Amino acid sequence: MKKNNMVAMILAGGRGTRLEDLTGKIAKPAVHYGGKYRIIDFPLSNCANSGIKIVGVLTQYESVLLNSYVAQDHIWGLDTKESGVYVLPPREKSDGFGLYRGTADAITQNIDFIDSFDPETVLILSGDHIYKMDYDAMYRFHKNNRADVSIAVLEVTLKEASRFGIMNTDQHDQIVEFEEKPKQPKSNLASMGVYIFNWKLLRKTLLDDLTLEKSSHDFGKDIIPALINDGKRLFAYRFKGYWKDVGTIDSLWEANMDLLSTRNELDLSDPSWKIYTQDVNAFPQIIGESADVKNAYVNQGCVVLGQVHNSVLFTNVTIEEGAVVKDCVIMPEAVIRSGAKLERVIVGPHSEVTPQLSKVVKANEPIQLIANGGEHHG
Amino acid sequence: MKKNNMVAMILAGGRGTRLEDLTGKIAKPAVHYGGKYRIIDFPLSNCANSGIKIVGVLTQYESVLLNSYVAQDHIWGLDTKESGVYVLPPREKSDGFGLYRGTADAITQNIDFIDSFDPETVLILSGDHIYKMDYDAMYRFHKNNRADVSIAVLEVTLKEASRFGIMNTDQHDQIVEFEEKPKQPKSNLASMGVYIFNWKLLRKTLLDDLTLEKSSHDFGKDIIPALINDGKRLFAYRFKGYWKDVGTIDSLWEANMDLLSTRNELDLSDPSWKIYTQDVNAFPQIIGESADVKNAYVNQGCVVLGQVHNSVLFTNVTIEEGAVVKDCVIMPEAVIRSGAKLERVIVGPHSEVTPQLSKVVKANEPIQLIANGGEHHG
Amino acid sequence: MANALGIILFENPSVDVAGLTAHRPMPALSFLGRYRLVDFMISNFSNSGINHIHVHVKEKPRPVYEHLGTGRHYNINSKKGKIRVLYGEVETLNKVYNTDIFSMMSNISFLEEDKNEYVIVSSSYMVYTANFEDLLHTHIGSGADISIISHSTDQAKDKFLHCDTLTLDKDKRVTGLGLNLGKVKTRTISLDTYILKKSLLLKLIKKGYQTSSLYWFNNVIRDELDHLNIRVIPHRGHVFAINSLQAYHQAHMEFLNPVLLRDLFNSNWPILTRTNDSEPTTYCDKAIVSNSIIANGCKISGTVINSVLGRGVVVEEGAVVVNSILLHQTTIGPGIHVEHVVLDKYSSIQHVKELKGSKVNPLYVTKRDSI
Amino acid sequence: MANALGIILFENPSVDVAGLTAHRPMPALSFLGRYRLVDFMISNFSNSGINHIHVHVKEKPRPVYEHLGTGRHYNINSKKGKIRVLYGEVETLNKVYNTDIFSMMSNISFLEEDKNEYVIVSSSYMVYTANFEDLLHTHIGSGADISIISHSTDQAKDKFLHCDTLTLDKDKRVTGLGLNLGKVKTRTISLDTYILKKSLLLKLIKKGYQTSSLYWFNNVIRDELDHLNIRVIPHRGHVFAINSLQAYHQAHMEFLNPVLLRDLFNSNWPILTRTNDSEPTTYCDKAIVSNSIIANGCKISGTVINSVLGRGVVVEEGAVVVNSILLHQTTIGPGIHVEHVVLDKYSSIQHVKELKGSKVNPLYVTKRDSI
Repeated sequence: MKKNNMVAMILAGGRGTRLEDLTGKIAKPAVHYGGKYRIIDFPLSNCANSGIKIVGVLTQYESVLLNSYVAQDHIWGLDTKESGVYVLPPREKSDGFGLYRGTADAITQNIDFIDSFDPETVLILSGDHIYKMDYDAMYRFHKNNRADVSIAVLEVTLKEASRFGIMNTDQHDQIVEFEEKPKQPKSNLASMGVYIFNWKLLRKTLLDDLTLEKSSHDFGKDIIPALINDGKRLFAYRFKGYWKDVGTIDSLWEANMDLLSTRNELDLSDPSWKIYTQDVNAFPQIIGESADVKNAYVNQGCVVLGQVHNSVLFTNVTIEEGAVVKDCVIMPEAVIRSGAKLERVIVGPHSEVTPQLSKVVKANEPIQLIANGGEHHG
Repeated sequence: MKKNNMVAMILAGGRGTRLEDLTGKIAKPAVHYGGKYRIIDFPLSNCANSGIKIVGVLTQYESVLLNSYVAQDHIWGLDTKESGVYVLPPREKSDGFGLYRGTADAITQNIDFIDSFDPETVLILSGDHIYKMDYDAMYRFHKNNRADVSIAVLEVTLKEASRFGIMNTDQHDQIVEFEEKPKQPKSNLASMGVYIFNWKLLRKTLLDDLTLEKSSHDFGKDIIPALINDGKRLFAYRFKGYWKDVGTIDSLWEANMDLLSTRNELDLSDPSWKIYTQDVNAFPQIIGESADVKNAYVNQGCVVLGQVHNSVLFTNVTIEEGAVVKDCVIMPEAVIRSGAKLERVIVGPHSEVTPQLSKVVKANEPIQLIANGGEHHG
Repeated sequence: MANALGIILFENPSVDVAGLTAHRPMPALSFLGRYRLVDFMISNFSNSGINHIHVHVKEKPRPVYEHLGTGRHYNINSKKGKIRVLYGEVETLNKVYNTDIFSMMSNISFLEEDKNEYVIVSSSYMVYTANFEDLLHTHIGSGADISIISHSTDQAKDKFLHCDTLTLDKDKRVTGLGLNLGKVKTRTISLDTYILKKSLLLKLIKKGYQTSSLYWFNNVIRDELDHLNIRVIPHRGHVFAINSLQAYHQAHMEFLNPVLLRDLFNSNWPILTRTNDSEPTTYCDKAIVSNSIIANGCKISGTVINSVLGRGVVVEEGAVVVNSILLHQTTIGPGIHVEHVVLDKYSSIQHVKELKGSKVNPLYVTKRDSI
Repeated sequence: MANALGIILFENPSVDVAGLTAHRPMPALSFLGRYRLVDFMISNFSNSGINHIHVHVKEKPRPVYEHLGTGRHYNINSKKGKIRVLYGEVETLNKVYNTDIFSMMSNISFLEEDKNEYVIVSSSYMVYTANFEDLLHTHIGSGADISIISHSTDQAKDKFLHCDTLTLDKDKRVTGLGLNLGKVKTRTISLDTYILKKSLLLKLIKKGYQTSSLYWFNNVIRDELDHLNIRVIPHRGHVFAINSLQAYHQAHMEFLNPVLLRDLFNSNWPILTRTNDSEPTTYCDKAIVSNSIIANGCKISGTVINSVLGRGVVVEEGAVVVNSILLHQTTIGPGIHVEHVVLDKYSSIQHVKELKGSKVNPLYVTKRDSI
């Protein structure tokens, strides 16, 4: 088999319990975002746009929908002869069924998979971050530094830094220390959970880690510190641009609202770095005579007959005449009935909001969720 | 979502332990057959050729290779907007990890999957049988009989009948009794494990069966008898043509040898019912000056410089000058070195046969296996 | 699965949507913001279980090839089925000889090799939805040699101009084939869609080709009215014949009727098309949009009324767009007013302050134009 | 990933592979049983990380469109990359005006919109393997304006006839561009492959188009020899110029050399093509096959020596095939002897007992012929 430069492995096993009912039936990376996308479209489109051919997706919890979604590798053009998106749930072994016990363990359990492509480097990604990034540029950085490991970092404020894994670096951005959520951060370079490893080294490190009883088998907690201790060459790759972790209802709402901002940093309109997603049957959006649509981000298939201000409407949403939607995120196939009034609410997919379910959330209160529909295949 | 007539579910969880080292690393439906195919190409190609759009593949044991193979739905043209091959391994549930406890249980655990397509009928198939069959013709038979269940049957000899599940039918081919491996068979209609069920009825029957403590959750043993007892309309659909279950090394060898027979009933050359399989990189086959190839079935990528009689050579096999291969099945990427002599042997994928490994098996002895290579992705 | 091959012929020379069809063949013509005309007929075929389709292209085949691709987005299984674009196997000495009969004749081996018993011969400029599996059953049941799908209208003075009209006897047998010159209100219009056996089509093509090298398929049909049992199957539902710029504009304006839209965009009968991976559309703070159909990827800061916008259209602040069709990637600059205008792809209005056509004569702005 | 657009131009009129190129454009010509000529250059591009490719087609584009498809089988990511078949956007008054310069000129917007800094301009009739990522680095390092990939041969009397020859000064700068008329043994042959900046290509196209409407790209290059720094990059390895029936036959015969085969079919440099889902080939009891290259789906009951068989070829009992090329779906009837023959697709030899050409004049049997 021809040598692939870099195999990407996406950790997509998060339960996302803080996303409440939105993830009752689906895994977090499959959550809808931005009018037409799912979160995992971002790392997958980044891979496609960066020229990566092989992507493994490590899934875990209740993931039929996620598994079958990412298996449609043609969405990201990853269905060529020698490319593919491979779904890798935990496997039945001769000693029974395993679960992934940590981010590193998920890779360890798939060493055979990675080996079969004989890659020089492996790219580790997370399935639930929203950002656009050229992994090929990071790969060139990795090669130019003759690095063993490169870790993408984001410059955060020192205040925020205590929420992240922080890289302390020398003047060449070589990493000298890693601190997980430090109380007194010495640097503002936060790990984005995006790593390039030389595969031979990672493979050995993972197998060593497997034997350590006290290890939590986690990249941040175990693997990275071990490699720093071993004197390996780890470099921080500074990422500039929009990056968002959408772990809560509030941050999911915020990330959607960011698209309405005049300084929309994510810029999904750039034709040279498109984000690809499933092509759902939908007619063009229809804005009726009675509609009032302002400061909104609206996807195809929507029928808007009511008022929509400062909101994001996903595929095939219906806003009936007389409905009022303000500061809301309305997910696919939802129907807002005539007379319903919503403010600062996320409406889940396939939900129906009658006037009785109207909900107006005050500016200083947490965003609320209405979810009375289900998720569907296809 | 648009109504699909029929969703196909392929039971592909067999361990195939009787296939020895051939299945050490792969599931039985992924075993190679016929020079270029894998066994599961047959039900999948039949589905594509019968106009079926949604196929679920129920996998279980060590199935990364099988999972990633069938997920390449473009192989069978099943990658259109509204079609797909969905890999369905057992899932983590809130009450921990499940395994499929029987053929029926595998379907029961995926009721939500089938429901999401809202099908009228469900087609149940096995992943390890070699045959060409038009499931659309069987569907029309099912509709014309206003059947609740249709079961494809093969006419076997009464002697063979005791090895099969046997359908006893009336003059209209309505099934009046089902007997699993009867000692005194009353009929020669053997079940092929191919069923069409009206989904509403099957759904209810599966859920009822789930509550029965003594049930083995098996179609043949539990579901079919229960439906007959309930007075439902079950019909036997008579299949004519080649059909083979390749559960053992001997039957796998035989099935390959059948392709060399002058009355090759399977006929893989019919352009109107092609069997589709992965397109592996290979040049055309090269037959050298010293070669002697007779009565052979040879796939692209082979380089034959030695003697090959009455044998099947798979993709990218090399037969060196001076090697002698007779009555053999040589799987992909294997190399038969100069001076090696093989007779009545199956050589596993990526194996290397040196003269020291020569093996000549007598006509009345069981076929032997040489497998010292491994299976690869892609 | 219907046992029929679907054929989409190219339109005869009377069909001319001004500059729009100078830049691309009819099947690739943009429609309703996100579709191309051919999507409607191919969706009809695909939804009817027809997965072998021939699309004949008169000239400039590239956009048709690129739009149709493997047929994946039309639910055509690329292993079992095939959308074949047929173009220019044999060159004509003069364009006038490039008739639909000639095109079928020079690609006759693809027709002969097809395994289906029936063919449905259609055209991409006739926009309607129809279940051809049902129509095929009706055809077979009727005993006719050829069925023509027809549409009765009492607006023949304004619509379906230059379309073929049918004269019928009491038994719905076709006795005459004429042309709608807009003089009579009530007409039975031919939808240029014929159902017949493939073997009969092969005979008719060869006969027509021998009769005259200027013959079109409807000429052949007219010659056979006395010899064959040719009947109509009336079509229920909306039909649009996109055979002029006015008809193109008029069809878009009619689509702005929500009832009609609901009829046509029925979730059991999807109109399938190729995706462009455009982002959703952005409505800015000052946007005023009413009674309009909008594709993805637009940025609207101005006013849009009774209009249809293609992908990636930009309407800047203070601009006013009324009764217009803006094809994809067009821009209306700040403060500019356009009315009854059809803007071809990539064109940009930045300098003229006002641009107005009329209902009868919509104004066409050519591809990549900047005014 | 190489920062270059790959362009495959069509061949100039001196290239003529007898009947084979009358039935199909050069890129779609069958080669070595299972390939088409264009597979080699597209594999070169794809394996070099080039995923934007323009293929210009002179006539009959259908087989090229169908063979290239979405580019999936060439490992081209269809979302990020694109193989674009460029054909007939603007019609020529006369075929003689349809030069490669004209074709690029009439598709100039696709070239202008491309984001790559460099272009690699090539042709499909030159068969060789090359890593264009490396060649591009060499080009950039050399400081040349244009690099021409060249091949030195001492068999110029027999091979590369009518190909462009290059005269070089001591520094490998190209000082002259001629034609190989087979009079001199040792020659530096141009592989019709040029590496340059896209901005320069755009200038040259426009300049050439203005200079003469009969200009081809190599005419433009010749005019610039004094003005631009045009150098060669020598190519190591085998090269076949498929510009006549004799050259086509000769190249196949040379491929029967196992050493050459191993060189070309290197697993690190796959030659990619579209699969046809054919079954493996069946060798019957009486088959005698030696020194031959055989595609899938054949049924061989007779004798095949020093020959190349395409997909689905049938050689019946007692038939003898020597030094021949049988394209796909051809049949050699029982007892028939063919030698130095090139059989086009679907043809069948059933009645003549013997059919012989020679090495210099191989016999060509046309598509679908039955003799």
